[in-house]
Formats: sequence, C-alpha cells, structure tokens
Amino acid sequence: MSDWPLLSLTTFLPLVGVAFILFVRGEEAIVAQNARAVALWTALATFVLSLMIWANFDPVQGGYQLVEQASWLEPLGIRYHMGVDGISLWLVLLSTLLTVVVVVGSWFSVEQRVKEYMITFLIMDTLMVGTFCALDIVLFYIFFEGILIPMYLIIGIWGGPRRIYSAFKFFLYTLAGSVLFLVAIVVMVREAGTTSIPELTRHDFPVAMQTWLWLALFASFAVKVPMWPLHTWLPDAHVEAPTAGSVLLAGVLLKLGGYGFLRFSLPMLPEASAFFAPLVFALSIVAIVYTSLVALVQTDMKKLIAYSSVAHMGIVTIGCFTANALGLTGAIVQMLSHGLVSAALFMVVGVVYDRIHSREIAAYGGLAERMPVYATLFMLFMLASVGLPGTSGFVGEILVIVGIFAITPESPAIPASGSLVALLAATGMVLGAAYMLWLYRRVVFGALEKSALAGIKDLRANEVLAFAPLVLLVLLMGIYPSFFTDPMAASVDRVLAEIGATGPGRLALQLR
Amino acid sequence: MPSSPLPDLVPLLPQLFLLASGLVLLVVGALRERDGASRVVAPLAVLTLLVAAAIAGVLDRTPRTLLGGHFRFDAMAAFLEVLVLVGAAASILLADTYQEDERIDRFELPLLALFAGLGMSLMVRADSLLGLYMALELQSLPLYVMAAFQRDQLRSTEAGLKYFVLGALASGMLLYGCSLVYGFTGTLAFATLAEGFGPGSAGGVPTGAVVGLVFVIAGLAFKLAAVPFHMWTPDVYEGAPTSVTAFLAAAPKVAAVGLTLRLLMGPMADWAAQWQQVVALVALASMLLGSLAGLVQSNIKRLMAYSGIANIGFALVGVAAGTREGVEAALVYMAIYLAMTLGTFGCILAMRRQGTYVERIEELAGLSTRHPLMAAGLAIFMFSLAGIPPLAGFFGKYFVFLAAVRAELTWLAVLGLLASVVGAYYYLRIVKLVYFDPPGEPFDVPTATGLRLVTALSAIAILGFVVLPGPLFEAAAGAASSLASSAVAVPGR
Amino acid sequence: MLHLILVFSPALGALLAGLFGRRLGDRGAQLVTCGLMVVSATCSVIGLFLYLGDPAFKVPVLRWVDVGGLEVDWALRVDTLSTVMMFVVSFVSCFIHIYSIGYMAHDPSVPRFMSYLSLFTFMMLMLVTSDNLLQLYFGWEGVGVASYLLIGFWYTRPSACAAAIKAFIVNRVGDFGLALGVALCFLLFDSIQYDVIFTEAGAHAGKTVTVFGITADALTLVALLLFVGAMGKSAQLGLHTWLPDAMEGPTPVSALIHAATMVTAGVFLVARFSPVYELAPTALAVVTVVGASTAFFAATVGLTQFDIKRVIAYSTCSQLGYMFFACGVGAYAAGIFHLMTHAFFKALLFLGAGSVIHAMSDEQDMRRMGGLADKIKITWAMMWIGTLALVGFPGTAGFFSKDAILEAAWASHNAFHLYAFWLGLLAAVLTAFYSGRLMFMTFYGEPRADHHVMEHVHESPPVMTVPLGVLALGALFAGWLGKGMLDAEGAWWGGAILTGPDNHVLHAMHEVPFLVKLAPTLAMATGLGLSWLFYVKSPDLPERTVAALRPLHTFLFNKWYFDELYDRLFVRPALALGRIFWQGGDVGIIDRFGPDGVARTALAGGARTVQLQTGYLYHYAFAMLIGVVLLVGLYLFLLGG
Amino acid sequence: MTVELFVFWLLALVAVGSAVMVIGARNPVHSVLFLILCFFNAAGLFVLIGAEFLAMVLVVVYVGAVAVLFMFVVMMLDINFVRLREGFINYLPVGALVGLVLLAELILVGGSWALREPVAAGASTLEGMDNTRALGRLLYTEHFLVFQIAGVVLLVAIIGAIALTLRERVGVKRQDIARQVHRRPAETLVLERVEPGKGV
Amino acid sequence: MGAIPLGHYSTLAATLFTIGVFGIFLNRKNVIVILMSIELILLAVNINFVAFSVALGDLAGQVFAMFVLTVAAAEAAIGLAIVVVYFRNRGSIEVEDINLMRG
Repeated sequence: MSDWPLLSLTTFLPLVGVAFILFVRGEEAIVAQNARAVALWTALATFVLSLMIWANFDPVQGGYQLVEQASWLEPLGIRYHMGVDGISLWLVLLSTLLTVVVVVGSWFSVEQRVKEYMITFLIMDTLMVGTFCALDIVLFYIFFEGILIPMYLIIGIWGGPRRIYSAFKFFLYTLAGSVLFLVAIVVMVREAGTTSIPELTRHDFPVAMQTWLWLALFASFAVKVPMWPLHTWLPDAHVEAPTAGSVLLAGVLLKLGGYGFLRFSLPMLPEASAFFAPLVFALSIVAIVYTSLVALVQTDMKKLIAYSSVAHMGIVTIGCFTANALGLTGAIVQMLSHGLVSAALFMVVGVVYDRIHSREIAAYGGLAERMPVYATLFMLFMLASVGLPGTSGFVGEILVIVGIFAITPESPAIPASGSLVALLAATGMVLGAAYMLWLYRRVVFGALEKSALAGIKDLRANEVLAFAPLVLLVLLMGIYPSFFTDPMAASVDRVLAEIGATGPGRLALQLR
Repeated sequence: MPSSPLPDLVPLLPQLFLLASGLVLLVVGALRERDGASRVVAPLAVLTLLVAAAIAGVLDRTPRTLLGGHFRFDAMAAFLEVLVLVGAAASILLADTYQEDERIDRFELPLLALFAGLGMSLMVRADSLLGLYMALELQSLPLYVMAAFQRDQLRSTEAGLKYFVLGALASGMLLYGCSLVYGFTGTLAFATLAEGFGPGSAGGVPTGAVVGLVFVIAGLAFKLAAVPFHMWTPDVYEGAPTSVTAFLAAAPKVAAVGLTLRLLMGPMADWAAQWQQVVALVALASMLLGSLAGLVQSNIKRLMAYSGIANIGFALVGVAAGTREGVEAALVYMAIYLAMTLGTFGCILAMRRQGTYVERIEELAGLSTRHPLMAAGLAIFMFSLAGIPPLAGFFGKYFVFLAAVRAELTWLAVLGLLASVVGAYYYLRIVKLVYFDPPGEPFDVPTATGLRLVTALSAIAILGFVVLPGPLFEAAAGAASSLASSAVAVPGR
Repeated sequence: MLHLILVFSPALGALLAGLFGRRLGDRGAQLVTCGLMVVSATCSVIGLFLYLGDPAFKVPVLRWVDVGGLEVDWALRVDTLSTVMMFVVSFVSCFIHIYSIGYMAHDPSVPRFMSYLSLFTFMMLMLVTSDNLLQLYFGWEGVGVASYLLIGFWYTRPSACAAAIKAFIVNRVGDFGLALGVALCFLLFDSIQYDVIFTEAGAHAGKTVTVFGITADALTLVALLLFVGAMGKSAQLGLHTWLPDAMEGPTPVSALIHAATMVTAGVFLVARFSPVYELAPTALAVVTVVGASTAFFAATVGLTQFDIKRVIAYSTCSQLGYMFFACGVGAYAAGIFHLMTHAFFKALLFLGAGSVIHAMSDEQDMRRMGGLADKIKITWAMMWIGTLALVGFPGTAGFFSKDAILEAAWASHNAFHLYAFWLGLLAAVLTAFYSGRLMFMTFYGEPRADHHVMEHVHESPPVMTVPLGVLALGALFAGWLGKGMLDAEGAWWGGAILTGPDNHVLHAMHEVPFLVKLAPTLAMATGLGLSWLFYVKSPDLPERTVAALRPLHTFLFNKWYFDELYDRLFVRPALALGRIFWQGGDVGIIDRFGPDGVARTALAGGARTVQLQTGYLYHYAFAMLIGVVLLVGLYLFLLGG
Repeated sequence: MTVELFVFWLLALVAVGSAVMVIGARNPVHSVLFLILCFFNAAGLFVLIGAEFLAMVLVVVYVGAVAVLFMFVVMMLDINFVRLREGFINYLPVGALVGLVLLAELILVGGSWALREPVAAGASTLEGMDNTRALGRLLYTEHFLVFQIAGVVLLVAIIGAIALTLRERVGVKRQDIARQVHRRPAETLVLERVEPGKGV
Repeated sequence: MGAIPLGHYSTLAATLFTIGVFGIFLNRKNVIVILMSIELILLAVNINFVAFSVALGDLAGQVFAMFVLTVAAAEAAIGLAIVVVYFRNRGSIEVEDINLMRG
C-alpha cells in the first residue's frame, strides 16, 4: 500500500469523479441525483484515501513523507514533487473531510445546476489537497492560485444577491496578493536555483533580499488569512457565498495563509520573519480586537461569523510567529479547529437559511423551541468558537497564548513583549464570547414569535450526518488533542530547526 | 554567388508548396467563382497551410542560409513557422460559416490568408533587412485587404483604411530605418550587422545605424501593436469582419514577435543593455494600457484588441530580458497566446443570434445555461488570459517573468503582474456574464465543424497544458538556442 | 476508582439525560441523574472517611496536551482540600437534584434541566479535583457554561437570556486573568502541574519578571492574575454584577451554583494556591481588601432589595467576601470552613426561598408576601434555621465560621487586617438586618398578596422538604463537625493547605481579646433587633428612613450604579467602537480607499485611456510619430551621453 | 559652386517645394501634379548620382503608373475642394514642433555619416558594368528569392484590388450561349388553357 | 558624384520624409493626399538608399530601392482600392469623417 502514489491518488481522484459527472446525461432531476451520488462517492473515496495517508504516516519522523517525485517541467526546473509532513497531513484530511461534509450538507439545499456545483467542489478538493501536498513552490502556487477559479464560480453562481461584487472582490483581492507572491517565487527561484520547497528552505537568502521577499509573501498570505486591514473581502465573500462555499472558504482557504507562513515565510526567511514579527503581532492584535468589536454590531449572521474568523485567524498568525513549539502547534491546532468550527457554524447558518432564506439575525429568535437538535449543535459549535475548554477551540488558543507569553524582548527597542501581545490577544476571549453568545441568544433563545418560523423543521438526516463528524472531531480535539499534536510534533520541531530556533518553546525567536 | 545551377531548395519547400498551391487555388477560384468557390478554396487553403506546417516541422533544422542570404532556416524558423501556419489554418477554419453568413464567402479571402501565411512564414525566416521588409509586406498587404473585405460595411472599410494608412506609415518608418542602417553599416544581412554592432566593431556603433534600428523597431512595434504603435488595433479589430480579426489577432502577432526576436537577438544581441530598457518600457506601457483600456470596453472584439495589446506587453517582457531564456519565454508565451486567442475568437464567432452576429459583451449574459460547453470553453480562455493556474496562460506569464527577474528586471515583473491583476477584471467580467447573469436569448447553435474543432482543440490545449508542458518548452528551448547560436554571443547572466 | 466514579457518574448522568432525555422521559431522566448523584455523593462521603488528612495523590485519566514542554494530563488530585470540596459539591448537589424533582415537576424540559445540573456537578468536580491549572481552567469554564445554560434555562424570557450572557461574559473577564495566570505560571515554572508549582514556588520567591511592560514580583503577579479569575467566578466587587442577575435561573440552580458551589470556586482557588499566596504578601493584601469591600458592599445593597432571591444573592456575594478576606489574612482554613458551612445554610436559604416562591405561585417580590408563617410551617422553620446560621447565631454553623474569620482578621499581620475586621463586623450587622428583614417581610405581618395567590399557598411536597431538612441539619451541625479544620497546627489538612512559616494566624486567632470574640454575636443581635424594629414593631419606619436618606437609599437600591457604570464604560463604547470600525473603518476607509478605491481608480484610468483613442487617423499617426521621436531622441541622448 | 552642386540644389529645392505643395495644395488634383513634379526631380537627382536605372524606373513606374492611378482615382471619386479643419492652427504648433524635432534628429543622424569600410566586403559590387546591367545581374542572382517575393506581392495586390473593387452587377443581362443552345421548347413554352371569362 | 556630399542627399531625404510624415498627421483633407504622403516617404527612403548605395559603392541599396518601388506600387494599388470602397460606403473620404470607431 505504502508504495502507491497515495498523495497523487488522493489529489487527483476527485477529477475522476468530475469526469464521471461530465458524462452524466438525461433528465435534469436524474442528472442532479446522479451528480450528487457520484460526488459523494468520490469525495468519500478521496477521504478514505486521505485516511490511508494518515495510516501510512510515521508520526515520529519530522521530514516529508510519502514523497513522490516525477519529471514534469524540466526546462523550468519544476518537478512534480509531493509530500506531507505532520502539518500538512491534517490539513489534507481537513480538506477531504470538509468536501464530504459539504457534499452531504448541500444534498437538498442546492437545486440549481447541481452538476456544475458538484464538479466545482470536486475540483476544489483536488486543488486544496494539492496545495497542501505540493513540495515544489511553483506546483504549490498552481494549486494555491487555481482555487480562485472554482471559488469565484461558487460565489458567483450559487451566491446571494451581492454575489457579483463579492466574487470580484474576492478574486481580485487575492489575485493582487498572489501575484506578489509569484514575484517572490520567481526571485527566490532565481536566487536559489531550485523550486523545491525543502531545498529553498535550506537556502540562505541574503537578509536584505529577505525583507522584500517576506513582504511579498506577506501580501499574499495576509490577504488569504486574512489579516487586518486586508480582511474586507472576507465578510463579503462569506456572506454571499453559498453555505458550502463559506464552509470551504472558512474551513480550508483561510488556512492557506497560515500554512504559507509556516511553510514559506518562517523557514525560508527567518531573519525577515523575526524582524517583522512585531508587525504581525500588532496587526493580529488589531485584527482580534477590531474585528471582534465589529462582529458585535453585525446584523447578518454570516457576516458575524466571518468577522469572527478574522479574529480567530489573528490567533493563528500570532502563533505562527512565536516561532516556538507551543505557538506553532497552537497555531496549527487553531487552524484545524477553526476549520471545523467555522465550517460548522456556516453550516449552522446555512441550515436556517435554507429554511427561511434570510441571514438577518433579526429574522430569527426562539429556534430552540422547534429545533432542539439544531440548538444543541449550534450551542456546541458556538462554545467551541468561544474557546471553551474541552472543545477544539480552546487548545489552540491556550497554546498560542502560552506560547506568545514566553517571548521576551531582548532589547528595549521592541515595546511589546510577548506577554503584552498575549494580554491583548486574550481580550478576544471576552469579546468573542460576547458576540457569539449574543448571536446565539438572538437566534436560538427567546420566544418563537416570528410567524415565518412557526413551521420551521429541525435538522434533516443529511444535515445531521454532515454535522456528525464535525461534532466528534471538535470534541476529540478538545479532549484528546494529543491525537492531533503528536504526529505534528516532529514536523514542528523540524520547522523550528529550520527557523533556527533553539530549545523547546523558550525565547525561541530572537526579536531584534 | 551560387555556382551550382540548382540551388538547395529543400528548406524552401513549405514556401514553394504554399506558393504553388496558392496559384492553383487562384485558378480554381477564378474558374469556379460563381458556384461557391470559397467552399472549395477555403478547405484546400487550410489543408495547404497545414501541409506546409507539417513540412516545416519535419525539415532538418540545421541552420542554413537560403538563396542570396536574405532568409535562413533554423529551429527557430521551424518552430515559429509551424505556429504561424497552424494559426493561419485555424483562423481560416474558424471563419467557416461566418463568411457565408456575412456574405463575404469569396474565394479571395482564404487565398489572401494563404498568401499572408506565406508572408508570415518568410518573416520568421528573415535574415536581412531586405528579407524582413519583403516578408513583412507580403504579410501586410493581404491583411489590409482582408480587413476591408466586407466592402459594403462602412466599419470594415474604415478599418481597412486605418489599418492601411497607419501600416504604410509604419512600413515607411521601417524602411527609413533600413536605409539608415544600410547607409551606416553598408550591409543588410543580420549576420554582418551583428558584427557591426558587436563589441569588436571598429569605432563603435554608428549613430545612424542605431537610429535606423530604432525606426525598424518602431515599424515592427506597429505589427506587434505595442504601445505607442497600438492605436490602430482596437479600431481595426472592431471594424474588420470577425473572422479576419481572428486571423489578425493570431498568427501575425506570433510572426511579428519572431521577427522582433530575430532582429533584437540577432544583430543587436550584444547591444541588449541599450535596448532592454526601452523594450521594457514599451512592454510596461502595453501591459498597462491594454489592461486599463480594456476595463471600459463594451465590444468584445475591441476588448480582445486591448487584451492583445496587454498580451504583447507580456511577451515583450520576455524579449526585454534579452537572454536566451527570455527568448524561450516569449516563444512559449506566443504559442499559448495563439491558442487562447483562437479559442476566444471561436467563441466570439459563435455569438450568433437569429442569423446575425452580435459583438456586445453583454450579449454573453447567461451563456452557461444555454450553451454549457461554449461557456466552459470561454471561461477557460478567460481564466487563462488572466493568467490563473493551472491553465496554460499562467505558465506563459510565469516563464516571461522568471526570465525578466533573472535579467534583473524585477520592477518590470512586479508592475507587469499588477497590471495583469487589473486586466483580470475584464476577463472575469466575461466569466461573470457567462455564468452569473440571468440568461438572455440563446445563441444559434454553431453548426460549423471547423469552428467547433478549433475552439475545442484550443480549450483542450490550454486545459491540458499543465499535464504535459514539456514538449512546448523543449521546442522553444531548441528554437531559442538556434537563435542564440546565430548571434555572436548572448549575454549570459 | 472511587474518585473516578465520584467524578464521572454525574457526567454519565448528564450525557444520558441530555442525549436520551426524550426517550427516558421526565421520570427516567430524574431517576438516572439523581441515582448517579447519590452514587457520587456516597462516594464523596466515603472519601471523606478514607482520605481526610492523607497526603495528596493523583489519579491519572488520559493524556491531554503534550506540546513543547507543556505537558498536561487529565487527572484527579486527591488531598484533604479536594476531598472536602468533593464532599461539599457532591453532597449539596445530590440534594438539590432531589429537590429539583419537585421544584421542576411542571417544567416541560425536565431532562434538559437534570442534564445541565449533572453537567455542572461534573464540571465542578473536575475543577476541585484538578491536578493542574489547565484542568482547573477546564472545570472553571465548564461550570461557567453550565451556569450559563442554567441561568438561561428559561430561554424564552429575555431577562434570563440577558442574565445568562452577562454571567458568562463577566466570568470570561475573570477567566481572561486566569488564562494569563496559567501562561505566566508556565513561563515561571515550565509547568502548570500543581505539585511542580507548589514545590518550586519557594525557589521563585522574590524573583521579578517583566510582563505587560511592567516589572514586578513574579509570584505576586501570578497570584494576582489567578485572583482576577477568582474574582470573576466568586463575584467579587467589580466582577460581581452577574450574580444577582443570575437569579433569573430556576431556584435550585441558584442554590447549587450561585450559593453553594460554583461561586466558591474562587475561594477554593486561593486556598489551593496557598503555597503561592503565602509568598506573595502584596497579593494577599489585595485579596483582603477586595474581600472585605465586597462583604460590606453586597451587604449594603442587600438592605434595599425586594426580590427575595436577590437579597440572598447579595448575601452570598457578601459571604464570599468574608471567605476571601479570611484567605487574605492567611486563614485559608477559616475561608474553606466558611465555604462549607455557607454551602449548607445558603443552599438551605435558597431552597427555602424556592419553596416560598413555589408556594406563592412564582412570586418573588417580598412586597407582595407576608404572613406566610402559618401557611407553610416547614419552610418557615427551615428558613429560620438558615437565617440564623447566616447571621451567625451562636451554635449554628455560621457562628463558628464567621467568628473564626473575624477573629483571624483581627489577629492577622496583613496590612489591611483591621480594614477587613471592621468592614466585616459592619457587614455582619447589615447581614443580620437584611436577613431579619427578609424573614419578617415574608413570613410576618399582613399578607400583601391578593387572595387568589394566598388561597393557593401550600406547603411543598416531601421531595422538596426532605432536602431542606437535610441541609438544615448541615446548617445546624456542620460547624461542630468542621471545627477541626481550624486546627492551629494545620495537621488536619494533611498539607493540602500551606501556611507559611510566618503565618501564625490560626494560633493567634484563638488569643484575641474577648470583645473581639463577642463582637460578631453583638453585631448579629443589633442587626436582628433593628430589623424587628423596622419590620415588625413599626412598619412605617422603613418608609421614613428611606425618605430621610433618599440619596443613599437610591444609591444602594441601584446597587451602587455598577451596572450603569459598566454599561457606559464598556458595553456602549464597545458597540459604538464596533459600529465605527465597521462603517467607518471597514466600509469608510479600508474598502473605500482599498479595493473599491483601486477599482474606481482603475476604471477611471481606463476611461481616460480610451479617450486617447479618438478614432481619428491623424491622432493615431501622431501618436506613432511621437513614439518614434521619443525613442530616437532617447537613443541620441544615450549615445551622445 | 560646381555645376553638379547647382543642379543638385535646383532639383532638391524644387523637389522639397513640390513635396510641400503635395500636402499643402487645396485641390487634390494639384497635389497629384506636384507629386509627379517631385518624382521627376527625384529622378533627376538619381541621374545626377549615377543611378540611371532607378531614375528610369521611378519615372516609368511612378509617374507612368502610380501617379496616373492617383489621378484616376481622384478624378473618379470627384472630390471637391476641401476646407482646412477648424482648430488646425491650434494643432499646428505641437505638430510642427514634433515634426521639427524629427527633422533635426534625422539631419543630425544623416550628418554623422562617414565613409567607412563596409562591414561586409561588397559582394554586391560589380565592377565594370553599367548600372542597369549590374542591377539586373544582382536581381536575378543574389536577390532572386526576394525578386520572386516581390512578384507575389504584386500578385497579392492584384488579387486584393480586384477583390475589393470588382463588383458583379446584378440586374445586368448577359448572353449565355451555352444556355441558349440547350434550351428546349418544352422548357420555354407553356400551354395554358384559358377558361372564358376567368382571365389567365 | 564626388562633388555632392552625401549629407546633402540624406538631408534632402530627411526633409522629404518629414514632409511626408507631416502630410499624414497634419492633413485634414482627404485620404488620397495621405496616400501621396506615403509615396513621399517612400521616395525619401529611396533617395537615401540610392545615395548610400553610391557612397558605399555597393549596389544592394539600389536593389533595395527597386523593391521599395515595386512594393510601393502594390501598396498604392491596394490603398487606392480601399479608398474607393470606403468612398462608396461613406460618400466622402475626408479624414475627419473616418471616425466611426473609437474608444
């Protein structure tokens, strides 16, 4: 089994499904049904394959595993080079899982152009998995950037009333960031003479060049994460995207930014990362406080959750740049957790949106009465989002806070020591609780007074099925996070070694 | 002077075949004029071009100077010749029913295209200023006529007129440049010019020769439609019959880039430091103008004109690099550009509603519901033009910018890529219309096989490029190396 | 094993009732949860006999976090302190479960309620048995959530929802401090295991650390940050605002969470961290001041409230203040002792109040009560027992613990010990007064409710009164039983509570002047007497007093305007900032000048660019010419130069 | 001043003057005539410099064919006198400036010419032949391929010009002998039985 | 030819070239004059070629001029043909009128 090209199989299997769907012909309803079925089975098969990756993964090793190499674009020195480590492994699993979840979750809710819908999501699957598996920087970029196409279509075709503005904003915003990344890639490739990520990581880039490269990479990743003030595409994109689009957007796409920081900015440009870390911290803190406050006053459920995503990803960026094991692990766990929780929250909104066709918070109230299961799930994910211990949200948050706390300034030139960052970041705990509880209170609690809600139905079987894995994982990650952190430990140590940090979790990043 | 009575004509086979077929087809056309000669001539012209391309493709690529030294045949020529001839053939195929519908289905049109193809195939072989000029004219003259071919339409004739006048002005400049170069160096041949411009030339490079080359480059820039010699493009694209626009937009651009490369990387290769900045500026201006002006277009042909200007800008980024890699990049870019352009025009030519062709971009609204395949194709072309991976357009851009950065033109890469973001807007806008907007009236289902074939093949090429990009890159590398070996030396970096 | 059963049987109950509530039915859910609680309580009692005074040991459960040196397990730490706490929690909870069967009999979602109660108990047990700060934090937030769920149990009531949110968020503010405390502990000790912290605390005494840009004594900072957490959970002055509002929850909830157990978690935390606090005198001073101030503040507010449960809630708040300043002055044992006695009598009071409310058809306003003494005799008696215990009537549980606290305050060397003593004494007077007021307004005088209500007044069923009785026994005799806690040598605790070498308060408190020993009793008598005067002897006196002291009364009645202050200071600015950031920042600046601005500029640029394309041949030719001229000029210039 | 130089100046000045008139004359017919004059002068200059064949070709091809073609078209299109556009004057200074810069640049460049050894030894130089013969020799040997291309260019021009301007007149009756011969009575005659009073 | 310096010829050519170019963009009359301007440009080119050819003693320039003449004739034919068809459509060949398409 282990000598199969597992990663490639996982990456490209969804395309086989696409091919099948393309050949589905006949009555519209039948086509839709068949497309759903094919998509589901493909997504499931892909998920199973990704589980095989996990099964074949050796958690003790820190390097890239299941590496595949093939000649591809020799004239440009670009090879087809895939591999996973403990960091990308989970993101791959997250991607394949969420694809299954969205296919199941939108079984009934999408009726228009089902065939195209399923095709775009399967293509997304390929691109997402590919992004996390790619070990060639150009290959990475191809997957990374390629995601824009299906996402643009998803928002634009199946989105809400302002979908066009949002789709353009999403596309052009991220494209603008990404082209700078492309320039950085080109410069790095010229400098190091290779496109292989491991080799680039080993290359010592001159410090002066690192600054520019770092900024270019930052432009791309900060948009993806997104970091304040480059976040404004996110609320629009989330609000207008269909539920499944929001799920993947929040669940996976936002992770690309954090993944980029971990995979490129930090290990390849450690000096510049150290130099700019205060900037990242500052922006992250602003993001946490600012977007939390903005989330407080939202009237649109999805927008609120979108803003909360920005705040949560602020924790991720802080964690990445702590450059110690705690912070890094925390950032990854937070990414995974946010991938599950925000995805679930968007599905939560999607469930009622499908029924009432409104995302206005004011249109709801008292759902608990008629939708107890729904209310329970919503409660769980709300609490996970708030970072309740015992759920996934807590582990990442506390690790990052503890991790950043440990950073002490070496010189008085840096006014903010890590603890101050931690202090400010932790305000997000309070504000986060405020807006999420307030949301829950207005939607689920209260008396059921709106006439439109009188006949609202609780979750359907497919919806419960879609939520089930998320519930399990959120709790598993909260109660037994070692399950996730153990396989990534060696890889995190490798990344730390690449950054040049010494000693576990202690004053690792020498701030200058 | 050749001593042998019968010179080596083998490398000239494609041209001879084209010429002979052209003459035969002329006779055929003239004899059968009344009963739909074009229906016979057009396919035969396509066939001829394809056969010529095939011949060019299989010819021995050892660099050889042809009769009298005005032309040479090498890997570069072979590569470009295949591209332009296939491009020309595809353009004729695209024209299929359009020309019948628009009542311009006369046999002269494919015939002129054939001769233009002959001209282009010579352009990419040019090895002296005289050869360059004659080939250029042989290519241009048919194009002028073709642009004005819809002679009862004011738009078409206006397009022809503008194209002709400006083209004549451009060739006047080019000629004046040729005369100066000749006068100051005493030679027309690229090879000897290279010596004149080389580092070893006694007394430095004469001013007149430099100025002359600037004029020559200006003349070529007109053919490329590079800023500021682009002004004709939008009007001509819009006014010319769409099938002709497709022709104009595709192969001639490739030939012109080839010619530019021959000139810049041949005689002027050692002089790269001097022209690099100017080409870079022209490239930048083209990318910016093409991207900006395209934003406000409502006619899809006009839009494609600006898109073409921007794309030439991108190709020129590779040229500006002034390295062998830059040449490769530009060649690859043009090959991909050819496919994207042909495909897009295939879609434009399918925009027919109740027998009349529409050109407003808004007419595409909701295309995806009625014509999913065409919509998918158009989306592929648009995303590729916008340079989004994994479509072929991305690789072209990546390669030219890689070459530019390797040649220390990072600023150009940054600005160019930002311009491409601006330009992405209008490509996205088309995708938006096609996929997001409520459907309007359906188009007529395109019946023409040629159209469907070319569009489908282009789409497959662009989509599938990512799977097997190697061959094109290798061919381009071979072509570039032959160019480099003809020059005295290529500045290595 | 015993402890695993003890801790996890409520969790099982919560799961069963929560997930299968509909299938189990009301009765089933009640049986399951109560049964499992009885098991748990039994275990806790057994534990009391088996482990009291033994050294601490650890029951590992599951590895939790092991990242970069942060190694934390799910584990139960058993020592005397946790054994006592387990007993209090489990025992009280058990009876409140049983009481709820009667109290919630008519509620439509009984299983949910029972599930929440058990969940809470589980979380509380996790909190008190935690072996490291992270698990403590888990329990800490867990009880917060359970409290949130229970306060908002009647979610259709807006006030309940608001109170629930308030409780959670105010607690979060405290947790925020606690989380930073956890981080700081890790920074200092490289571990957040109790045993590591406690053994190494001495080594860190007097060290300074720079955090938040300030340099301060490391252990003081740890202690203060943890105390912020304790303040939130235990509703100390500043973070107390949620507790009175929490009375929106069903009364058993108030009894269990907001009187007996959860709110005392802060006291537990301080006691648990006595090894650290002992080395941080500044922190102890802060604890003392905050505790004493709270004791006084809450008592003053309690004077003026009319909602029967709110009065008891403020009383709780006040009593928590006592416990804190007991810890603050170094008498952790006294604090825990009071915690235990308080758990009994305050739960008793709440459940009694619940019984009253039950009898009065859900009326909570004391102004509409009165004259109930004859109608509900058992409740009346139980309430009196609770009240006497609360005010510290000699012989009752409260007497022992409160006396001990005040004596300790007098005897301590803490910088603020006299502040604590006098405020504590004053608060004792006030406590007696408002307790008497509560009793007299409720049970004596003319009935002020309409006759419909009065006709329906009835005694509660045995399922409610029996727990009352059990708790009353506790309120009466827990003092006798627990006196050993005050053992001056500290041997009783088996090392679970550490007192520093300089801390002799437990000795000293036995040697205070007689007047000090008598003072609490005098205070009680004064308070009760005054209330009798006001509310029985001359019922018009309150009116006149209020009229005379109108501003003071208004100030007290409005709870010192804390809610209003916070609303102005935090809530409204946050919302206003949110709006500014959203409409002004995101929309007005970032979008306007960012993406939208760029898009507009590009489009405008495009429009201008195409203006060059005039359509005139000669313009085109001219453009070409200019291009050539420029290029040629450039080259001539280049060559010339 | 030598005679040659005098002749040069004469011819050159007339050529420039007539060139100015070509673009300046208000009547297009005059423009054509001035163009012809200009060509004649240029031919004279060619003779002066020793390029007799080109001078001859210039006269024959240009004056004889091209200029006449121009004249033909001008007359055919019946173009009236044309006005100068308003705003011409506004436009003139900028245009003049650019034009003068161009002129200056070009003259500067031309002036910098100095005889130097041609880079390639003159393979195209044929000593001892007169101009025409030498040109012919070159044209049919060294430049043969280009010569052929020139032929194709002309062919294209023919095709193009015809394709654009040749119109099939519809409605014009032409005699088609083949059809006349093949006509049968049966095709031409239709016998109609006409009922009385109904008409055809 | 020794008497006449090459500079004279090249200056003349430059002048004619400039006039020709001027004719194109300053001319507001009709397109035919523009075509004539182009002829002037080509004439300038030819003068240059011939002069250089003689000065260099190399006949290639004159050959080039020959081809220029040929192509110019072809160009003129096509140009005039286009003008004619344009005139048929528009009824005018005033340069001002040729602006149907712009932007």
